[in-house]
Amino acid sequence: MPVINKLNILTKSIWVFHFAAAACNNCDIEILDVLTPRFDAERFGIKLIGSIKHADAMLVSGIVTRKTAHMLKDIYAMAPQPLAVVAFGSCASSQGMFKDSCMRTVPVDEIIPVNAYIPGCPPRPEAIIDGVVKVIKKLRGEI
Amino acid sequence: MEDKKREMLSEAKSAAGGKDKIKKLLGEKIVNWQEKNPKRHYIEIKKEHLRDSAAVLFTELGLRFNIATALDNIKNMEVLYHFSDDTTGVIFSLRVATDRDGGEIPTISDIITGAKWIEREIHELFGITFTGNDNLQRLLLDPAWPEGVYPLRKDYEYGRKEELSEEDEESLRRPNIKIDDEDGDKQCTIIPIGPYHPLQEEPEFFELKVRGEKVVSLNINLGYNHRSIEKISEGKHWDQVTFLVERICGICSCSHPFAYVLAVEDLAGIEIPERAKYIRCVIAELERIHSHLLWLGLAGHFLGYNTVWMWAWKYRETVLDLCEQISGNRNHYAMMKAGGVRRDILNSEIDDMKANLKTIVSKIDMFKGAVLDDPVIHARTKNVGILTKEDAIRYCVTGPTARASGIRQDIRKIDIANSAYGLVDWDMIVLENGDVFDKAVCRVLEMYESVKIINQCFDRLKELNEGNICTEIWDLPAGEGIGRYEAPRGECWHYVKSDGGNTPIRHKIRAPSYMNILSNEVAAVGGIVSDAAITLAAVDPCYCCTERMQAVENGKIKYDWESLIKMSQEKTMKLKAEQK
Amino acid sequence: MDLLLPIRISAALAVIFFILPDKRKLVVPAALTAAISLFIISIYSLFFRDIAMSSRPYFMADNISKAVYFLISFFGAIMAVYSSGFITRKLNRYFAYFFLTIASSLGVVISANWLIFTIFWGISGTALFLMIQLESGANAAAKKTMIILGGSDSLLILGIAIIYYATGTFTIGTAPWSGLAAACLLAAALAKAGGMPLHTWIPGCAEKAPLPVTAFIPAALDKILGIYMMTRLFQIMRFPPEARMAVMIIGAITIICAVFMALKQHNAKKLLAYHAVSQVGYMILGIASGNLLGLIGGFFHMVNNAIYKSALFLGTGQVEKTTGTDRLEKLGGLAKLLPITFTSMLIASFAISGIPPFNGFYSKWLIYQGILGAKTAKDFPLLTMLCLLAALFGSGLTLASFMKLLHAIFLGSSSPAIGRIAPDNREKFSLVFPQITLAAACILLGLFAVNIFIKPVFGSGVLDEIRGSWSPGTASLLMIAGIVIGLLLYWLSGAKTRRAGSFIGGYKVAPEMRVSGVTFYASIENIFPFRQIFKLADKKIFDLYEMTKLGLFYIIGILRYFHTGVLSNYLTWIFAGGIIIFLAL
Amino acid sequence: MTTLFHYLIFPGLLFALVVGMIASWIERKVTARVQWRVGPPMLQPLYDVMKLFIKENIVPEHAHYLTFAAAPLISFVSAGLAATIIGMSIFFPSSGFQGDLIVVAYLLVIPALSLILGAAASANPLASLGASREMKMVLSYELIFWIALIVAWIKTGGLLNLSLFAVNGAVGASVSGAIAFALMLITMQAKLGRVPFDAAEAETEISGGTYIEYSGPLLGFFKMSQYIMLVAVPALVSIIFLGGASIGKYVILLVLIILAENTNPRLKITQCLRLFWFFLLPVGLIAIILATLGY
Repeated sequence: MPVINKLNILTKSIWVFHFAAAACNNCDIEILDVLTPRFDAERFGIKLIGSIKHADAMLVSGIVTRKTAHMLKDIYAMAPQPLAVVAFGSCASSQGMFKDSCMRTVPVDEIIPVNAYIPGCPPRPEAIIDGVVKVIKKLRGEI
Repeated sequence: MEDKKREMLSEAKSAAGGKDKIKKLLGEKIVNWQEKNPKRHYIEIKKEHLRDSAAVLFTELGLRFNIATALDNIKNMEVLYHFSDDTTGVIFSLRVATDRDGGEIPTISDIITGAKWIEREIHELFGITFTGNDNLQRLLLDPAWPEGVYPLRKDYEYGRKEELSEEDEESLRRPNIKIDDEDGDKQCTIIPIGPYHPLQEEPEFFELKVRGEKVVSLNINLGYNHRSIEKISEGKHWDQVTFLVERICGICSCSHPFAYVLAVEDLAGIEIPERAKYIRCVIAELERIHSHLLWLGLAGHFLGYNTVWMWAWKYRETVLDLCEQISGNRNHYAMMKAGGVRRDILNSEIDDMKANLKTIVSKIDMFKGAVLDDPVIHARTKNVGILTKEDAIRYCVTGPTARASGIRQDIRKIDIANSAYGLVDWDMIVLENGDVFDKAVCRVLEMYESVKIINQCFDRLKELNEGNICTEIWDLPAGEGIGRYEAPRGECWHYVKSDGGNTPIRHKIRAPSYMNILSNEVAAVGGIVSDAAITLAAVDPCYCCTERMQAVENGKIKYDWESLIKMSQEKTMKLKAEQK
Repeated sequence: MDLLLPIRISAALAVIFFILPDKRKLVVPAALTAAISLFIISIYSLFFRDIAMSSRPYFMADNISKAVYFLISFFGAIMAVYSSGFITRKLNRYFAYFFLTIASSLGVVISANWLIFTIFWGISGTALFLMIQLESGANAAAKKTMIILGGSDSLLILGIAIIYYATGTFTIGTAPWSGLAAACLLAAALAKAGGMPLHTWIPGCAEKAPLPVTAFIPAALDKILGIYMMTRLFQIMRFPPEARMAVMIIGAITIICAVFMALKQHNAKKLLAYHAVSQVGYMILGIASGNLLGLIGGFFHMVNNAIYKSALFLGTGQVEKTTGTDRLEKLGGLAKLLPITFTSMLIASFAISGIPPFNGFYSKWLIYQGILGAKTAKDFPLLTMLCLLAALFGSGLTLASFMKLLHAIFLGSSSPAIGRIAPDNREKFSLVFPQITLAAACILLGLFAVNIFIKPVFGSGVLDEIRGSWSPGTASLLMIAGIVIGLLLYWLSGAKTRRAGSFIGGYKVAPEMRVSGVTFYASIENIFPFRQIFKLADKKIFDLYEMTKLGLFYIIGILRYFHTGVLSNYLTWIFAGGIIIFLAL
Repeated sequence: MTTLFHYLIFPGLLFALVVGMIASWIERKVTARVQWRVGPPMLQPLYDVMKLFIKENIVPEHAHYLTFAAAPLISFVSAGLAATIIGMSIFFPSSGFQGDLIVVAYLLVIPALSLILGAAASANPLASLGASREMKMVLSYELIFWIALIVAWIKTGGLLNLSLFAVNGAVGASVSGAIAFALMLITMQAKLGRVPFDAAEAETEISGGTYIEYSGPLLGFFKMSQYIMLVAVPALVSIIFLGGASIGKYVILLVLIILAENTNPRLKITQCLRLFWFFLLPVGLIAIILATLGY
């Protein structure tokens, strides 16, 4: 019998695993940028971690290709629940300019369920923080 | 100005000298010599003579192998082997033809180690076999890709997708690795680094074969990022391609368009206005500073020195602000345009920007002092991951990776058409040892040069009137063009071929990392796993560059930028609605 | 019925088994019955009879003797059970030598006379030789064992002769200090126990001899005998500080060198054998320190070592029986297949590494205190402290090599070869029961060291030496309470458990990515001085036996040079010799 | 019952955990300030642990379940026991027993040990590599740890009782004591697995190494034992070398740890071995010699 709303704690400490499917690097760099002094996401308890087993949120950037689709599935399967999946950037949200690539490019939500989309090419750090805040609100049931 | 002209003249002369030498050495083998302009030569030879000719150019004359470009001419296949003279900036391209189906060309990868990957790549994308190369495994495509389907051939329709069955996908789950028991290396183990690993922001798979912790050999697997940009590009209008190549790589989002527009201008043979030249250099050098700071920070992060990471990225923000001030975006600046630049810089803002730039210099000073004199950093990086000069030449590496190994090579010094590098004063940074430390030093010192260049450009810009920033190109003739630019990581290479239509019919892109990453095969071996990790990072690898997308769209634009955003918004709304 | 009875019985058993035909169905039950009854008789005669041995002048039984006596009988029973499940060939001969060993060992510990002591001592060595030889291909190892032990026996006799010369009696009792005698007797004890530099027969023996033999004799009995003798020696002679210091240094060197050799072994049995050597160093340090705590610690460590080392060997035997190999690189991930073996080896590994609250920790804890209060601490403070450092650091190195062993055999990803093991090769009762017993002993002795060992053997008076004591029982209870709280927390959190793949970066783990334990410490081995030293050690430069052999062959080679076989040459030599003798006279 | 209270509440598990969380927050906050950032809120370590306890627990397919699951718990309770003994000697000096110093020193090895076993049991090659590194790390610093202790013993005439050190005065005040104290500081950094001695965890080389497979509550237990260690180890050092522990001394040691952490890159495991065995060992031996000579 949970005394407190479990998910409430989750919003105070979010460890993020970064999955770059096939990205152009800019999303990835902006994700790192959010951690650095100007934006300092650690204020909100956000931390970037190296193993999916520690993750509370998975940021997927870039377009999913033939070679990365199965890994996305596997890594998602081995992540501890509850896990928030965020499709990051235009490619991950829709297919961006790679819709007709022969590498069977698909957006993230066709592979795994996605909780939030952050559009932009790349999304600005402010947009990232805004997105994360909205995810938090959603988890708390405020949206 | 007089000096510059004389210099250019003497350069042209020595270029002519190189030309004569090649003519003499190749002699009978030359079928046809096409001189597009004094800096671009296309030499047609028979494929039987390829190995001899490559040996002459590479071994005897000491030219650097850039890349090979395969062309599907429908009636036959052609492969261009590009060689660059790094003292004069002249490019000699050997043109070899072969049959379309079952075409075979002798390998040159035993003469030029740096050609290993491109032969594998052409084999899988075009179906040309390189006789004598015993490793023609797939490089970019996955093992489950159907046999005999070559995505870059003209008969592969735009928009066609190869579906992946469940069994095929299952077969991809196990990495394709093995240890040769014949070596008697029962004690060896494969330590996987990647594809998803905190060391790299992008998926990449390094198999480190280790004994204990010592790295015995290294195998690099590519292709996770392969999005087929070269194909997509063949379907886009010349102007749209600029935006496409910008999205090859976020960090080189100025270098790729820069090289691309240079290629188009080379094809068209035009000169751009002087003001545009300076603006190009300003944005490109700003990108270099931000890229080097980014690398410095990440290198610190990889070494476990997070303070360096945080500090470097803090100061990088200032550079990004400048970029935003000039282009309106932190990355993906969209400044380049064939014929000039897209946006002007306001002369009134220049002083302000110069003041901001000045603050960066003092920060670089701090890094130079604090980081490069740290004994623990010395212990971690000196004599680690050494790439000797011989190996650097063998692997044809470029950029800081080459310059740290003692090779004098910088495209900004030799291929200066349509950019301002010939008009300003700066130095090339060359170091000797080729270890991780020298690569770091090289990057730190280059930032000073970049600041120097930007400041001079700003000064000249102030003397010029605003407005004249672009020469409009109305028609592109049929032909070929090569453009290259010294990206922060090294030489960024674009080749375009036109049939006079609205789209390129072939667009070959080679990013610097393509050559640099391969050199890890030698540099990362011999140390322990920790050494290998920092060595892998030291070439400043950029996989999204390495595994370009291919893109052709049969002349039709399917999406423009705004519609993409709109689409993703619509999709989000739709999903939201579905969820409710 | 007194303490001599079990000796007589087991000697008789030895003869009987020698005559019995080699039929498994006959020998195994007989041996089991015999060994267990022998154990019961021993206990009966130890605890339930008045065992004042005053009527027998040549024998004695003080508390130390009795403790050792009990231990030997205990091991006899345990090992008989294990051997019955392990040994397949020449069972009758095996058990004949087995009981001979028990008889002689029991004899050693209760003899009060140097002559009888020597006879039993010699018999035990010979029995070992015979047992090793049972295995085909172990001849060289057996010979080496025989030569080292036999050679040291001659030193023993020399030492006894000196004592007899000084005291005029063969009775084991107080003797005046004699450096030579002490050295000779110590050498004999060291050779038996396996102290450096006379340890080299143990690794060879462990590699080649049948496993229960190694587990029983070099790992347990010979340690017990050697250290027992050493304890007696330090009781009967008043060692000057210099001599104590020298012995302690031998102990310290033994600890460090042997454990370094163990670190790099690729063979489970050899690794254990080097630890068998290394642990002797602790006992030597404790006993030689001259401090009562040290003495208790050293003696207790001997008991503990016999228990956990046998447990480790028996576990390795189980692994070998199951997989057919003892090469570490071929093993891995066996924990699921051999859960009991894994658990007992885990406990024994913790015990040998001195992890509280297991028994090894308690004895080491006593030894450290003993060294700190050693009699040499005043005269040689620096050397004493370095000995302490060796002991402390050796403990860390021991832990390291056992982590390697556990990882290589039981943990990590499983080796491809291991999937194909027939189910009847899994854990059998006869192999598992001894392991469980020994592991349980590790825990019990660790938790109740004071009650079941120190008080009965050394009397409750010694505890006054210690002001307040480490109570492993309480500590364990607390830790269990902590674990209960932890589990409660876990349960309250309502976390679900799910099995999923390993994360190595997206792909599935391939068999090629197996990190075997073999190269665990390759980066230590490759550091500058170690690499060179290990290389020399591989060439057996530090092996006294091999070096002597080499020197001997060299001298023989020179002699052979003269020994040409030509008659006239010999005549010339004889003639020349005659002249020299003549001149000398 | 009192013993149980001491172990579970004060100064054992709960108390050490709370202090450890505060220390961890200070660590992260100071780190952030050094890096021009704001840093996490004060309750962040608590949130982290609570969060981990509501997460799912993932056990790798080929892992040995029992070892994998038991390791974090053992780590937690033994770190707690060490903290209890140390805390008792601070708050209830009369309760100590002879030789508790050695007991504590050995108990403090167990968290590292269970980490190694847990990592080895997870059947992950990167974790195995991490386990091997962790073990080498233990080997490296244990040697110097014991040397520093031996110097302290020589200076105090073989004191084995933690509570007596406070009476005896600061060991670190003499020449040899100061050297030993300096060695102990380095050892402390390594024992806590902080940069530059975090090769076993090395997030950017082997993705978290020893911790890579742990998730949810099990990782939570490891986190908690880390917090406890962050209290226990500096407190022990303070008792032995600074003549007793106090908040001021503890904070000084903590700040030293944080500063060292933020001004150094990670050392390679071979460099750690060389540093401890070939540079610090001679220094330590000199300290021992000086101590026996009475300096």
